[in-house]
Amino acid sequence: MQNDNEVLIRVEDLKVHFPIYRGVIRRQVGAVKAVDGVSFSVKKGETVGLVGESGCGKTTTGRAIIKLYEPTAGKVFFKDTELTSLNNEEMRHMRKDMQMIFQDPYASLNPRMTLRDIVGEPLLAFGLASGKEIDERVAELLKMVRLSPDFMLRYPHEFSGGQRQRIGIARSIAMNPSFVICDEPISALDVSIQAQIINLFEDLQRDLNLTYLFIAHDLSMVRHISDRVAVMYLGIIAEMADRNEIYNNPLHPYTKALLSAIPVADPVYYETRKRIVLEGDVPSPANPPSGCRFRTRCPIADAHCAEERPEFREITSGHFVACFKA
Amino acid sequence: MANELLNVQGLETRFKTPEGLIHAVNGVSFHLKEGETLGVVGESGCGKSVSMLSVLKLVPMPPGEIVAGTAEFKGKDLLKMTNEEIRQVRGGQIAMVFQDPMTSLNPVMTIGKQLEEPLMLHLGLTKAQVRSRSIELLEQVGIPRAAERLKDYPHQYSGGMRQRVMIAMALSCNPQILIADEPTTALDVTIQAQIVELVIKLREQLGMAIVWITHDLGVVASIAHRVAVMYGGFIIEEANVKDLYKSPSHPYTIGLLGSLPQIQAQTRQRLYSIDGMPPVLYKKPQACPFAPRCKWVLERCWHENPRLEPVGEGHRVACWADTKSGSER
Amino acid sequence: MTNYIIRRLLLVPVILFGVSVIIMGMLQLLGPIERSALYVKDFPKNDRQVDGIIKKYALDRPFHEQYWRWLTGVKDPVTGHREGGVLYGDFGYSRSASQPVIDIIRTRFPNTVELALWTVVPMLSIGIWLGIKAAVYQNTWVDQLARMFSIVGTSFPTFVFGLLVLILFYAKLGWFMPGKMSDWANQVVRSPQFVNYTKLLTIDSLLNGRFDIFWDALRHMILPILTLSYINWATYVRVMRSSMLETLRMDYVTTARAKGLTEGVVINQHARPNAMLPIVTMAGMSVVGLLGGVIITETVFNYPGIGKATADAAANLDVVTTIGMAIFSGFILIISNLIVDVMYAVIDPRVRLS
Amino acid sequence: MTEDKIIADQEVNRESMEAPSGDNFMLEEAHSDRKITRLERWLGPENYRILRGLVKTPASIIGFILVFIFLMVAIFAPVIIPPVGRDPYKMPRDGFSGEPKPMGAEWKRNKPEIPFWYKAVTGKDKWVHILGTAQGQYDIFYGIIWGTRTAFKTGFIVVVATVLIGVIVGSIAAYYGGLTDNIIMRFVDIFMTLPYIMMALILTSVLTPVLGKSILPPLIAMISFGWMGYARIIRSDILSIKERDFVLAAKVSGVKNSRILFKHILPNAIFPTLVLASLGIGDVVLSFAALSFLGIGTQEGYADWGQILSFARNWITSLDRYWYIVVWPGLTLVLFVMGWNLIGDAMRDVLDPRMRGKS
Repeated sequence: MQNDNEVLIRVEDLKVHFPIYRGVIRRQVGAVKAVDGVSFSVKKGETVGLVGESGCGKTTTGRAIIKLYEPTAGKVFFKDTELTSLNNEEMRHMRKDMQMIFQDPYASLNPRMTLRDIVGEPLLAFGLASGKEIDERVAELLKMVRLSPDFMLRYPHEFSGGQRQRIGIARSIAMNPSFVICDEPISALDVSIQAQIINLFEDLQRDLNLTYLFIAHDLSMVRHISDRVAVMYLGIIAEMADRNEIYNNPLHPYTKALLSAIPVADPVYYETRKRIVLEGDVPSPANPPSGCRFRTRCPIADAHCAEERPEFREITSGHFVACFKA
Repeated sequence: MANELLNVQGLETRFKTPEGLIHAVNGVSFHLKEGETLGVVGESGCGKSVSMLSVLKLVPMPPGEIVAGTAEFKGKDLLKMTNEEIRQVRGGQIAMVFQDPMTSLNPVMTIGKQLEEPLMLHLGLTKAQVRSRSIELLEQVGIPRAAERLKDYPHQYSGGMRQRVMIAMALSCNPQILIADEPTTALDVTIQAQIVELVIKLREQLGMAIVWITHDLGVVASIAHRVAVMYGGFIIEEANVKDLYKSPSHPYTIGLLGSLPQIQAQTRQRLYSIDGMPPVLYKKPQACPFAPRCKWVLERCWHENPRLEPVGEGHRVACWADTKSGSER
Repeated sequence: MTNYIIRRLLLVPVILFGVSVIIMGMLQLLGPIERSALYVKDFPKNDRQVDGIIKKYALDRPFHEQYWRWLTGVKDPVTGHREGGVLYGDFGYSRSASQPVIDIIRTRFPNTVELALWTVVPMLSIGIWLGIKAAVYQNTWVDQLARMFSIVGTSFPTFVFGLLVLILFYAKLGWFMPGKMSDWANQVVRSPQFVNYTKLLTIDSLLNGRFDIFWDALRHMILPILTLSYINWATYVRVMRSSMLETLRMDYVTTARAKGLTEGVVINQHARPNAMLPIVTMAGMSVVGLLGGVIITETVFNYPGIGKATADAAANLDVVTTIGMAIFSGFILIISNLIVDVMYAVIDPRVRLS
Repeated sequence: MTEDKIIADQEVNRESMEAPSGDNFMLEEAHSDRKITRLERWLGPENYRILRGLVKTPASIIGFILVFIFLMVAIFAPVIIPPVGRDPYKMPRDGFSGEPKPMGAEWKRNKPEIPFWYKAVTGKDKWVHILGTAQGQYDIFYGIIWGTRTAFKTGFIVVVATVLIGVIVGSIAAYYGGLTDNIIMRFVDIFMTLPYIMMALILTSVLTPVLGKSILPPLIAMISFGWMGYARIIRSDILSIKERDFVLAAKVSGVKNSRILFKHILPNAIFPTLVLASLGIGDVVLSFAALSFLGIGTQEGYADWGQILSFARNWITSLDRYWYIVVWPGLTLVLFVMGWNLIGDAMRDVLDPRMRGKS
């Protein structure tokens, strides 16, 4: 699949700002710059991991791509279509081909609908099947996510978190999409269930030739599943590279700190590891620092970092970094 | 053993819910030595938090109920103590830090006021002493401008800062045991690293024993001396941290470790996964609770619940099967 | 917080405007001729008079003109004398009470305030206390009793309760009586020796050193106070109980217990201040409840407050008076809501410091 | 220790695990051990929990029994005491004297027919005023029995109308959001600022000259000032449901907006409102009785509980003798309202947010 270099999704300078209203007459006084200039592309058949801590804008990026949030600026190309200029009905049709899996398996299924209705809903929405056909397709989809078709007439609350996430996955692949955004799909699950779901993702990718944008905060899982990884910090991408490259040769100080903070399930590892512990907290996206976003916590920042915003540039082939020192 | 601080035997706790009785803890036994850090690992609902809350009788009763067991702290059974006696222990000799720093501090009380409560209660300090000690504590956990920040309310602190305050509060009376109930779960990775680092530093300074409850095998590896793995309300394996990660012997522990991706691996390997799901304990398990998910399962596993048996130096496992050979032990 | 208070203050005229528009809007259901009768002291005798009134108050004009005249009144071109004009304190003339509406408010409002003040204090303290006890001793007999009391209380219509206590304490036992004061006391109060400091009889009588009058006033007020209180007790017990139960489940309460604090400190210093927050919000609502309550209570006990005036006016279809009362109580409510909001901000640092 | 060594160690561990590695077996068992009934399937977990919570507590069962008894009385009113004259809601009067007649006094004029149960229960051949008469010789027993119908009628009409208005207004505000929402909700705020009873009183007194003295003016007044609460609840429920992931998921699935509203949002948002509203009947009846008690609304002699009670206002000094004018209709009203409140209290417990997600 690496040979196929066709770009499926291209995001160009995407910005999503949420206005803040304050004061006596509820004037807009500013904006939460949740996503503030993000560019990347996803090739057909690959998995791109998007990692970052809470509030870094990774979920917002995912939702803006599929237009659950209206982007403030920037462009998103899916195949040859520019998405931000589409109207609702046009976008609705695009969703046959691009799908999303949500974080919370308890909240993402309508409690009043049966599995058949939930999984079959996309088919119904596009008028592609009816009656018996839906039943057959739903049974097939349930088997694909390793759930028994006998569950078809049951309701979501009869299932555990892992099973519900499978239901959500079945729904997302119902229309045979080529692109699926996985928004922290395993972070609400127990450790022993996470591996099941990750394996399922891999199986489905192989069988259905899917392309994933895999959003998560768990770096080790992201590395495991992704071909390329983008690290987000405070609304921007700090670094993006091939999975091994970014882990073996991190260039951005934030990536380095993040990597050293990963808890590794090996006590021996800690005897030798030198940790980089970052000081302080992530600043508020409503009032981000000038220049480089990371400079307030960066161990190597200098005056220049406060003045100018570092460009997101390609250092070596396919390895992008937004840092002056790299 | 002379330096044994806490010795819990046969602890059982259950909850009444509208759906029926939940058997959260079904006979948990462990001990804790002075200055030692015990990691308690398990998935949600395995009973790890409830066991520790039970030890301090902090389980809400009702609906909770401690049915059986003893918890000897320096020779005295905590579970048999009167409310007044155990109150003296809480916060003074055994302190706790909770999972969610956002909800664990009283929103309408200043940080200073919340910090000074245990100081006045357990140490009986004067106003001036309390204040200087509070500032000292906040500085110790790395909160800048500590004197000013005493006047602030919790919502003016970030999540990581609040967890530092919680730790400061817990350590204020120099407890012998610190029970940390998933203290980093609600935090981001970089903040989690800060907190873990802080606790390791304070542990060296103060020498208290720690019980660190978590579902994250990585965090435990970085901080614990000894690890107990829980499943279905039981401890199913217990060992020195290096032994546990090097030669896990219970199928569940093996599965858990195998389901984590290897950070060093340069090529993608398929993850090992445990099938099925953790049990919901409406009935007290009479057989091995892991049997339905176990790949080594034997006939015996379906009828009899294995007890923790030693398999090596300080390494105990509750399993009928020998995972090395696949046959019965 | 200053910003917050300013915002709330700026809302006051907006709400007052809305309230007055709604009330005036209801009048549009009547025809101009019927409405013309509402504006004057004496019922118009002939068509010319009626026409004159309609012209004067623009009653046949669009709503906004009528509304404006109603707000500002009409200046007589010859004498320069202003007639009407709510903004100038002229709420019209009450036919049912044979005096200007503003005078009814002036003379009767202190009586209602006195009643309300005597009600609020025991109502709040007992309700909150009982609610906390019920929550702390959840599912014990204390809790069951408090819940039963709260359900029975909320189910008892004010007037049924009032009539029942009248049967018992007045008609049967003769301990307490309806009205405001006995005739002999009325004579004393009207005499020049008696100084009205606050217009609140219970307080004035004490200030004048007349304990007999104080006792008389109390005997008249106890039944209405009881009637007004019990239904609010019931509500407060319920709200306080559920709020306290919720608070007791919070993580910070467990933290407080884990610190080794005594149960008393945990409940009184950690749980209660948080559990009180919804009660403060409710206090604003119970002012609404009280105003509704006094209409019925004062009627049952024949107590001369604005509630009884409103009820009498409504029964006589005296719309001018009822509207005057509505505008006035709308004003009271807006002010009390404002106070409640500010109080909330003071108690909750999350609001205060944002 | 080098990295290579660590990896080697882990590979050693891996070898000891000879069991098949990580394929997903088909999951044949659902999570829940409980038997899940068809009713639960149909209602969904949340609503089922509400329903179950309702019938479980003894208090709510007493409530249901009380309401059921009143319902039976309303349905069988003509059997219990046959109507007199053309309008059954007009209480028959036994003369025009002001003084109330005591309980058990003989009924002389305008008697109803004797129903089958009468002789067996009372042992008498002729009608007596079982519960006495009010001022103006209105029979209290007749008023209470037929007043039950009035109660259900007023309660039902007002609740249906207010819920309808509330749901429409609330949904519009929630659906359009922004400025529309802001304007509508400020309007609701203003309506809510006004004391309900007082506004109902005023509107009734404005409407009475237009529509005449009947049941209509108080009904309209109560509807006009009673819908705001429902509008608020449904709006906030819709808004919270709208943000739930399953609504976003439906949107991502390409579901059309109208279907999202009617299939995903409304069914999940409306149930609490409907249940709470149906329990509002008690409050409506109470307010209606209060208006009647204050002497506005229905014409004199209309069979409603508040009106019978209002007669007592003229006999306050001799209530020790005429206690039955207060006690019987008062008790009826209290029991009726309490029936609904008992159900409502249980309902509030189950609907309480802190109870949510506990099952």
